[in-house]
Amino acid sequence: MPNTSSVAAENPMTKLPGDLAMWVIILAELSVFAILFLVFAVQFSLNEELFKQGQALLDTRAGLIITLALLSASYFVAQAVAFFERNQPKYFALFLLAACASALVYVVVKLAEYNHLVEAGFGLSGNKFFTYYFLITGFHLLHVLLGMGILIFVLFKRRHIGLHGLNTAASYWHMVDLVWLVLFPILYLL
Amino acid sequence: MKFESQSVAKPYFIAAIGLFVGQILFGVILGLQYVMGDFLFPEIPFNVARMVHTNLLIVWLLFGFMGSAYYLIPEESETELHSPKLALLLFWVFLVAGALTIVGYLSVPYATLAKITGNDLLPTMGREFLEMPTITKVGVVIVALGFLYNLGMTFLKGRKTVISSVLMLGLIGLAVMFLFSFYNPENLVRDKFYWWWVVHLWVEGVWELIMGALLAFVLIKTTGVDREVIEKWLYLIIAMALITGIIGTGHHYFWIGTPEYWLVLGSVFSALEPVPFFMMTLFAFNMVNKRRRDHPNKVAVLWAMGTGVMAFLGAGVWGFMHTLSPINYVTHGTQLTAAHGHMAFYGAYVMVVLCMISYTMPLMRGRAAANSNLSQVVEMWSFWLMTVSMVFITLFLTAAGIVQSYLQRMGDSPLPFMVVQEKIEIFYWMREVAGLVFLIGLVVYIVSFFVKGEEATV
Amino acid sequence: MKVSLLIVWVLLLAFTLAGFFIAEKGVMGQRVGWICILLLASAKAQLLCDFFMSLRPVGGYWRLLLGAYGWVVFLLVAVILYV
Amino acid sequence: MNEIFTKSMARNIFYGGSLFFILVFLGLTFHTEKTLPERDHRENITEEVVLGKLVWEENNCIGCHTLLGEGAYFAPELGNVYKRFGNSKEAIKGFIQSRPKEGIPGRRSMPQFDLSDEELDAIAEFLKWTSEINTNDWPPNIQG
Repeated sequence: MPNTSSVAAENPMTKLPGDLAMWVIILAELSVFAILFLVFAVQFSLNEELFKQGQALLDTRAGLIITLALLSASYFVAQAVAFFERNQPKYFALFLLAACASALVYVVVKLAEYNHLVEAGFGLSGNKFFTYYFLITGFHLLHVLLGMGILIFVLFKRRHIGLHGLNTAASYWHMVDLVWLVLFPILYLL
Repeated sequence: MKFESQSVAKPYFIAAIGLFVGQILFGVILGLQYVMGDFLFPEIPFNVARMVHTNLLIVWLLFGFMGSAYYLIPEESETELHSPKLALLLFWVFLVAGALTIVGYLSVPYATLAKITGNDLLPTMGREFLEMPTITKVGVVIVALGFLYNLGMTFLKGRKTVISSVLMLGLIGLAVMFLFSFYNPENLVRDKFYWWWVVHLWVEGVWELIMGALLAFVLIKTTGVDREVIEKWLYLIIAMALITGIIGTGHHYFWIGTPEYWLVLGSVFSALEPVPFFMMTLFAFNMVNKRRRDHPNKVAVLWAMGTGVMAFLGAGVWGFMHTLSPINYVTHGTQLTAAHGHMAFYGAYVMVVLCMISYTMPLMRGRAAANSNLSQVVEMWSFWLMTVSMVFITLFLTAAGIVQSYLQRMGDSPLPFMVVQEKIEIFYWMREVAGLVFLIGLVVYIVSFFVKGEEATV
Repeated sequence: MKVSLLIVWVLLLAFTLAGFFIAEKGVMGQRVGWICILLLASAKAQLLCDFFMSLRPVGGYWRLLLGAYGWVVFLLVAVILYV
Repeated sequence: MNEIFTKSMARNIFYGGSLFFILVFLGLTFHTEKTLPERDHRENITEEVVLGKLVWEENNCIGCHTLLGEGAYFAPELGNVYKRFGNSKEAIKGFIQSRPKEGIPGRRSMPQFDLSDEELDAIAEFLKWTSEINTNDWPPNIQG
């Protein structure tokens, strides 16, 4: 990026929002998901029939709702950070709660989807497509839950952790959201 | 040495080196049995020699960890050890128990040993690496409890640093995971499942905490780099170790009867297990580059950098080589596993313990900072002899493993195991030669302790 | 409230819906929709670093790294699936 | 440097990340335990199989052989030996019984363990049960 300010050009790391330690973790997490997606893609091309059948059974509307919910959650988090910077704690709290509520929509929809599939007789073992489906989405769901935990932690400890900590938490949340945006087309739409 | 009680580490280190010699002698015997099948048969059959080889490794590393901890915790806590007497008592208990066990292995058939020690009451024997009689296992637990109590009291009354906290956490984890060695279900699949909780979660889990803490300690002491910086690295390294390593256990759950999803989980997470080891390499080199002073104990710094590199090669690269399930399908249980095991153990754990010994021994023997230049040069020779020969052992076993996988597992007409073994004999001979060089390196290492001279200065 | 963030959000939602309907309803073929969503993800990866992180330009290295990283993965997936 | 990479953050990631993955691992363990009965055929674990496992352990067979790929690499894989010996327990027993006490000159040889008939039956039964575990199609072929 040639048009960055000269300060950033001198030392790019100083402009990184949040803690560098978190960015190392974000890269690691993205790598895990990237490998999972690659494995999924390889298996897809090896068992095309089976995977297409499995995919047909997924509810794409649920995937859409989740996508919208997560994008909104990210927006709320970003807005909350902005409010924090401008010293408006009330709005900050409100938007962080809104982010959690959006995330909760995801959790509810996902669990309903799981419930539906389990009732239809699919699980972690058995059908290969659903093994991957449950592994990847389940792993992502756990990340969302962890992300919600972090957001709530930040909400209660906002005075203690400050902008630096808040940016760190926000970076993690955006990573979780980003993963879903890749996951959604690969698993549902394709 | 800041505190008198730290010197309790000395007998631990001496015992560790003694047992190390035993381990390597049996390693050489094993290597010879690979090419001369009847060597020492039936007096010391292969299985007995191997048991001695692997169990000695574990026991001497434990001695090394304990000695390191007895040295490190008081220094970090800035207080005397809670009870040096208890530490000495436990030393003798552990040494005698260990020696008796080895004598038991060598003097009576294993089945007899099982009968004598009452294995029928609580069968825990006869599983790889956990062959010791149940009563020895109980002894290990008692020693570990006393050891943790002693260190815990020291830790609690003194200054709490990140390094000492991480070391304590690693040691507690080590003791806790060992408890699973008492759990031996009648169902082989479940037996194997929980057996890995000891083996994998040791060497690819909590031991990495110990290794990280010891390495960080030596680096702080020898480079003078800001503690704050080193501690951040340490946290990040062990975070990566556990994040990848815990689910990484799954790479042992491919073919033992556990569900298919472990093929994916084990592959993905264990593929990332090299990351913490790579960070350790970066860590060691970075800190040495940023050093604020030149420490006269150059050989300790050499060991520290060596362990960073070799751990990454052995555990990281050689582990990654056969950790993906489609590859592991053909390489599982071949000489490739042996290759990985040798270099990983040497690079990660042997070298870090030798690094601690190298740093602390001169201090415990009354020097201000380091041994004489000549002694250090001799020790550096041993470093290169052992390290290079280990690289060659690994390369020869890797070649053997690849050929074995190909002949026995691939192709249209796979050959029987014993036929393949004859075809790869040449690699075993070369490995044996490399093993002898390693033994020479070890002898040189011991000689270095007896080389006198003026203490080295920067 | 930062209006710029609001705009970005609305655009992302609209883009998602558009991509979804293109893919689902077969308006322009599945792959086009799919690529729309992947583009979205890539945009998001970049946004992760600047827009969403308070519109503050981030150092070139990290942005480049993350963007390139995302693209390499997407390309690999696409190559494996369609070649 | 201090501002962009803090020690407390690294510590939080260590504790948080470890706890997270420990919980995931425990969850997976629970699920594995639930699905294992379909794969290990535990209904076939008779008294004899249990005794066989004990005989296996008390003679330290793992010190030379691999079993499902784990163990020493000095002697053949035994997870599928029942099948390799033509689905015959007698062949397994016969092999164990016929090992020469003093070994074979110049070659590797299995020791003579002097097992009783009961123990021989048990170990054969144990190896038969082992060969029936669903191991995701491992080993790749009959040679193990």
